[in-house]
Amino acid sequence: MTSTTAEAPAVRRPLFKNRSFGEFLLDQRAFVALIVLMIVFSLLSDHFLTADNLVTMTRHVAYNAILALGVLLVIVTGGIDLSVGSVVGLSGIVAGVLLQGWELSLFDVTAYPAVWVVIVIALAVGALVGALNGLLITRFKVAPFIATLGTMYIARGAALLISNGSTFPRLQGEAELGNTGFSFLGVGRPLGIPTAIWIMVIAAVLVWVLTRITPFGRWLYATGGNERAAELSGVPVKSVKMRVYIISGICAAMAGLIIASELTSAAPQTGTAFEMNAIAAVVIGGASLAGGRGTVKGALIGAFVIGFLSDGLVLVGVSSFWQTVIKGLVIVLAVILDQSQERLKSSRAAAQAAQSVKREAAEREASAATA
Amino acid sequence: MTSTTAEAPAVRRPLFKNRSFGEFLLDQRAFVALIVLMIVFSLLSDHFLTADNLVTMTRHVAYNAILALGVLLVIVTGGIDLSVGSVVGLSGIVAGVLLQGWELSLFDVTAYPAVWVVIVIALAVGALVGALNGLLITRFKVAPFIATLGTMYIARGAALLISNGSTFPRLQGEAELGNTGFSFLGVGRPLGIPTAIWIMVIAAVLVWVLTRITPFGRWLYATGGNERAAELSGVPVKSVKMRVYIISGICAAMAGLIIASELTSAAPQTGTAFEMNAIAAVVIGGASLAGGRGTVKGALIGAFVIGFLSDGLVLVGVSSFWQTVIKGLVIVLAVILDQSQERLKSSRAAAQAAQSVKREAAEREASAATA
Amino acid sequence: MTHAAQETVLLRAEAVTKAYGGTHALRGVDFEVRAGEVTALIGENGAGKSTLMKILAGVERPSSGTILLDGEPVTFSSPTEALDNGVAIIHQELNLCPNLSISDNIFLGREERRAAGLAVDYGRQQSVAAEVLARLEEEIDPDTLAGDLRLGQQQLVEIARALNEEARVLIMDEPTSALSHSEVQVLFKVIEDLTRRGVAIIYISHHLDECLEIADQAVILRDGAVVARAAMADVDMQWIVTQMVGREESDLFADLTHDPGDVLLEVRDLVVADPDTHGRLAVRRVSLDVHEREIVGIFGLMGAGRTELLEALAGRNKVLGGTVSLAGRDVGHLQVSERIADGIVLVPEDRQRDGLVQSLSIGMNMALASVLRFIKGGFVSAGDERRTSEETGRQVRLKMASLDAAIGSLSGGNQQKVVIAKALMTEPRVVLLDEPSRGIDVGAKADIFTLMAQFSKEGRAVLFATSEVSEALFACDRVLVMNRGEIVADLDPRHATREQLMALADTGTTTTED
Amino acid sequence: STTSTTAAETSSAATSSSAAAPAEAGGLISVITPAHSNVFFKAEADAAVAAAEKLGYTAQADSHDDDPNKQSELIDAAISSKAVAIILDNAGADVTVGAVQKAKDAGIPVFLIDREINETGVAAAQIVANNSQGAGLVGEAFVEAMEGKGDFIELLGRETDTNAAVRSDAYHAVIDQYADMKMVAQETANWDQQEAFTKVSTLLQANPDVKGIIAGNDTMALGAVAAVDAAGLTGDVIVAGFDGSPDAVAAIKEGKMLATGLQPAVKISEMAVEQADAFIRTGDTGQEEKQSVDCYLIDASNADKYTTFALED
Ligand SMILES: Nc1ncnc2c1ncn2[C@@H]1O[C@H](COP(=O)(O)OP(=O)(O)OP(=O)(O)O)[C@@H](O)[C@H]1O
Ligand SMILES: Nc1ncnc2c1ncn2[C@@H]1O[C@H](COP(=O)(O)OP(=O)(O)OP(=O)(O)O)[C@@H](O)[C@H]1O
Ligand SMILES: O[C@@H]1[C@H](O)[C@H](O)CO[C@H]1O
Ligand SMILES: [Mg+2]
Ligand SMILES: [Mg+2]
Repeated sequence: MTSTTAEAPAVRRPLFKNRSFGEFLLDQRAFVALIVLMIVFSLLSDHFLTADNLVTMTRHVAYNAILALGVLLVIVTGGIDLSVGSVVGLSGIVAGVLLQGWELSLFDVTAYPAVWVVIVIALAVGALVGALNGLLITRFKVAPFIATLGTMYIARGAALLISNGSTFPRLQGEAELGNTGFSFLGVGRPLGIPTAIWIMVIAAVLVWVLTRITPFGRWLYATGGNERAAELSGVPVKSVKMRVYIISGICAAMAGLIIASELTSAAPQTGTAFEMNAIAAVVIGGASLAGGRGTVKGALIGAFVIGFLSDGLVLVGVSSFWQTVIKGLVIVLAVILDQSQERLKSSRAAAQAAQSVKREAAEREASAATA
Repeated sequence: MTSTTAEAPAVRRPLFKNRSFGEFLLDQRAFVALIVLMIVFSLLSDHFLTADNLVTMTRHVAYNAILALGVLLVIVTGGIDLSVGSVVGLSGIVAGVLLQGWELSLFDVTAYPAVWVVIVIALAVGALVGALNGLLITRFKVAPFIATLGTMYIARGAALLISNGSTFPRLQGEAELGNTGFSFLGVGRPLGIPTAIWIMVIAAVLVWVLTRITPFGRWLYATGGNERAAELSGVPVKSVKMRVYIISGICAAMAGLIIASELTSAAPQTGTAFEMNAIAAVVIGGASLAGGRGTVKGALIGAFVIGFLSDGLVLVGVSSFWQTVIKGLVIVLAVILDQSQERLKSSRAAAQAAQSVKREAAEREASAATA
Repeated sequence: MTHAAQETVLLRAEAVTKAYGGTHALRGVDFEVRAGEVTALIGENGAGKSTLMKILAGVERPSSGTILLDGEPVTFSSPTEALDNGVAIIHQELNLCPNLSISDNIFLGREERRAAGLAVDYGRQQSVAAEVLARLEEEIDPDTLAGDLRLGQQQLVEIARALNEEARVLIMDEPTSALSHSEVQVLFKVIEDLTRRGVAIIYISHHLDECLEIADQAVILRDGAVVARAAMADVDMQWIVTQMVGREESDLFADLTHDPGDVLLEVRDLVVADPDTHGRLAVRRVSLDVHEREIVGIFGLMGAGRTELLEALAGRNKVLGGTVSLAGRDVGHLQVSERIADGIVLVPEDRQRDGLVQSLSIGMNMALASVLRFIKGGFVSAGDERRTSEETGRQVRLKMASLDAAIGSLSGGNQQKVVIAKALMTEPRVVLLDEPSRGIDVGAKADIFTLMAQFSKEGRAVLFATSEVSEALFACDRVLVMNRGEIVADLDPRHATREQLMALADTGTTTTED
Repeated sequence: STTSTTAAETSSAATSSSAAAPAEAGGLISVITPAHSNVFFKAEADAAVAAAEKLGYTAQADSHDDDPNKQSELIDAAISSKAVAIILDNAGADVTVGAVQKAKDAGIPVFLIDREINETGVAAAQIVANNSQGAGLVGEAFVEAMEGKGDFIELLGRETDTNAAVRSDAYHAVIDQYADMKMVAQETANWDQQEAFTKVSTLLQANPDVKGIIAGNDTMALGAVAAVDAAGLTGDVIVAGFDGSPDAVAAIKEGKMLATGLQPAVKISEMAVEQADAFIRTGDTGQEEKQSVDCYLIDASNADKYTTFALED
């Protein structure tokens, strides 16, 4: 710690508005990581940089990105949401049940709700799990990690119970029952681009607006930055938290619907461990788990890094065992880069300041000598 | 903690050393939960409360408890360790490789290390992963959640790579190779009690000693309670953190050895998601994820609650789907109870503080009057 | 500032009590403020000042009693509701979000909106924020992150936020604890301007001279009850102190021997970076000596760099250059723990943040830095530890229920004594104290200065930072004045004056001395 | 077409019209199975890769870890890589249908191994072990060893896998004929050894009179063997499994396990690759879509003749 070097070496900063090129790269590190990834993979596989493959990979990125957007909001407030993976499974199952026909035993009929009703209900279930998280965290003061760990099990169990462990197949619906159209989410291609990508883009724009334009966005960052201060300033901290968990639940449910639609069937175990991917994406994108820091752009880039990495590794034929190792390395490296950037900045500033003192002292001595 | 003042007349605390009965129950809530669990299960199944079954269940608790003890230390310092589940798998695989014969291609021989050497090496591998966590967290300032998420993947990948995905069976060793005895960990019964339980007891005693009567124990709680204050008081915060992650890695490796020995085979995927059980045990036992709070007794009781719960549910024939749901509910409920206790306590502490201020004022007045 | 008396009563508390878990922080307080007047609320630590203010501002709810606004009973269920009714508060503790800009902080919770209320009007927020800052004569870009500001500037942002509310009743709970002398004067100008416009102000400060200067009315709170009230014009410092505690300020400081021995601590050309603000130096080539049996004060304004200097001496801050030696031995390369072992220990400025571990008991906090001294056979000997802790507790006159009680159960002054006891238990040769009297009441203050005097008489040395002129004049053998990271004067307090010290600290000019 | 250097290049070099529809061996065959950490899947993946390379293809093995979504992504990757065929041990009978359809639509034939899907006409072939027949054999051996009476425990595989149900049904079709055979517990252990170990040791407590354990696969059976061992009941409790994994066969030789139903995994993989090759060259497999390969019973009598997932005759 106590370094005693009087002569800190001069720091060179030739480029980019007083920043070294290295610093510029660090600043955009997640983006740079993505570019590096893409260059490496396109060198290793001819199939990587084709339009078709980019669309396919982006489609895979889409639901992780949608999850990550919800988790981003939670993380910005200083929380965490481990339940999203289970909500993915649960929302798919709920959609599956409804599309297969909902037996109302009381009336002895089977209802076949329209697809939009199914979607709304599935999203509402996600919101419900989110609300439960929010309630536990704000009302019962349970730590977010534990509250959402609990609901992770509860939601997964609910999915298994509802489906009795089995899969709901053939979710395309039937024309005579008036419930076709569900596949649109997964396989539709409005304007030639898969629906999932559209949904990701729309979600990103909405969340961007939410964080950057609206008062709610300020409250979000304030809650994560200094909860007490936010509360005393009249920020409705509890309702802010409540809402981020609800939004996170809805995003997860949306991801679940997309997956169920892509697979045209819903399985209760879908989404297991997705929460870790979403959290990793958000953190790779520069968010801090301590709260108060994180952007939509970052979360998206993080989701792309994670998604392109895993697809790229498959494409170039890396064994699944190495894939696991590499994923771990990338997560750690991305975050180390994040840290070094901070440190580089502050050590540069300190060295600069020390220089100026020495200059001053020298000047003073010089003027004393002349006097 | 908040012990009692001799004269604090305003607050009524009739029972249990000045504490209300409700408070007493809350204080021992994890223990009470365990007792309730046992009563319920013994009513539902005749076999639950038999000596044999208690021993069997305790053996199942053992490795989760050993994991939990390591994780407890990490959590007390305000960290978290997601890598323990992977270390369980990795240490088993390392032991498997060594017991099956370690091909030293350089010398063209296969070495069959003695069992104690195997155990030491496997534990060392756990320590190594822990040291890597510690390094990332203290040196590179990566958030514990992310650092250990990264090593979770890396360690799991390493286990898969070493084993090439396959299981190492028949770890009992062979007499002529001088490497028998490994099964002792899993199936031995010194003094009629399974080795795993002995190891748990020894680990608990060691960790108890560590936390309660060594300087390191103080440093641990101080680091988690207020890192800045600890640092200024001369606590070697970085080395404390480094050491807790190493200990956590060793505990996880020990759990991995026990499991491999019980199964007399080592599989690379063993231990998946064990980290969540360990964390849940520690938190159910009253530790705070914010750091500074948590006891060995609590962690053990937490491990018993989780272990007895899942065995008990199997015993009374609850479906695995409901088991998942119930586990989630128990985690959440236990922590909600914990919070109510804290709130009760802190309002009591506030009352005390006010008392002491008043006492001071009274004394001062009294002395002013005599002067 | 004397205004025509008997202005209209704006806000009134009647028989307000507040109980925290069975004990009363306030017991039947009657309190009122009038338009255009400054009412000083004065009392010792824990008297209930902040609690009363929080109730008036809607942060807390009273257990019983009534609040009347313009004669009408009101119940504020949130700070926002109080604000909507024209009651604003500057809290005792800083409450900023470090990750938001100054203007975001100023408007937090009450954002300027456009687009049908859906969007924040950032442009307008910035220009308004700039205006408010200008009123406070503080030229900072409203886009700066609050976390990049020094303490005093952060406090100014708090003040700006309250000013921006255009409130009719403005509560200021210790608004100047981090402000420099000139900043305080600016604030007073703003206050006068506000009172002229009919705003009622409640002013709380442990700096009684400030209260005397600015307030029209004085209300003294003791032990949760109002014990006296008077027009400020009719009373003096003496009266106030007597009402608060029943003794006089001059009793505060112990006698000093002024008999220094050999040099114990020697610092040469120390340069320290500012840990919070990139590219700034907190300490610029500071050299100083502290002798045995000597108490040296470092007087300066907030932001002068005293904290960084002391922390660097304790081994915490990164040093960019210079040497530190203890009794001739170079300690510049040592870690905090090694320096403690060698005999240098720091009592930090912010006891909540840097001094205490809330989750540990009083006893464990006291022994934290010295636990290695109580080792027998590898384990901590609880008996030795307890004995030493109890003895040190008596030495610092710590008032506690038991060593096992929670830190949170102590009053502020006693918490400070725990931090000092922790330092003393390491048996230091040099003890560094950073603003040891901040935010504690007169009684505890006197105890602490007595303790410092005793300590130095034992042949050891004390170096302490202070922002209070009277402490610089009466509590030390020698006073160093620090300004913008440099030591600008080394004075004998017996021959120094208040004005001289203030001038040196404020401008750094050394014309009067040397 | 691919960057790898194998016989594929040699053979594709033989023809000049690479644009011509599938006619020539060569190109990438993608092999997708559940996690390789189960020897069974590892063996079938290895066998498929070996067979494909032998026929002049490049081959790549990936694992979907029983995650239908990951499976779907891997199929997308195969499409992106312009694979000529996919050999798939799937992640669920229903959830897989869409993914297989997707590959088919992209012009890539999918050859299912080990597990069926609930749809015909989508996959080019579905080659599975005759689970029902094999489990029947195991069930018979189990009943015989139990002498037609006594308490037993059944361990079920993952609920989302059709094989779990098929095997369980076949076990019961045999066992339920014996009125004195009493199933005292039926638990799922998700094909997992550790889970089976814990559950069996608990269930043995609740049911001290258990004489036999019948498991849906060998990993679970081996967990049960370890639990029986730990309870000191080796020799008293009969354990039967399914798969014919090497570890299980070793346990049979040691007398710790009664029997297992050998799924000829290697053979099934080879058949799948051969049919893929035929399909690529001729546009037809020359076989029915659904094919089932008979299983063998392995017990102490023939354990010596066992080689990895195959039986020498
Ligand atoms: N949230 C709380 N919970 C419990 N007790 C409290 C709480 N807040 C204040 N108290 C108690 O109420 C009494 C009055 O505290 P208050 O903060 O109002 O004092 P104060 O006069 O502002 O002191 P200071 O000058 O130190 O700011 C103290 O005894 C304090 O311990
Ligand atoms: N007006 C100013 N312009 C530039 N830098 C300043 C100014 N005022 C203070 N600083 C810098 O602020 C930093 C120190 O702030 P800090 O509040 O920590 O000092 P301090 O003397 O310890 O104050 P405190 O009285 O709170 O202990 C130093 O780098 C100092 O040079
Ligand atoms: O057939 C396979 C094997 O039995 C394996 O052990 C589990 O999955 C089944 O589908
Ligand atoms: Mg106060
Ligand atoms: Mg300071």
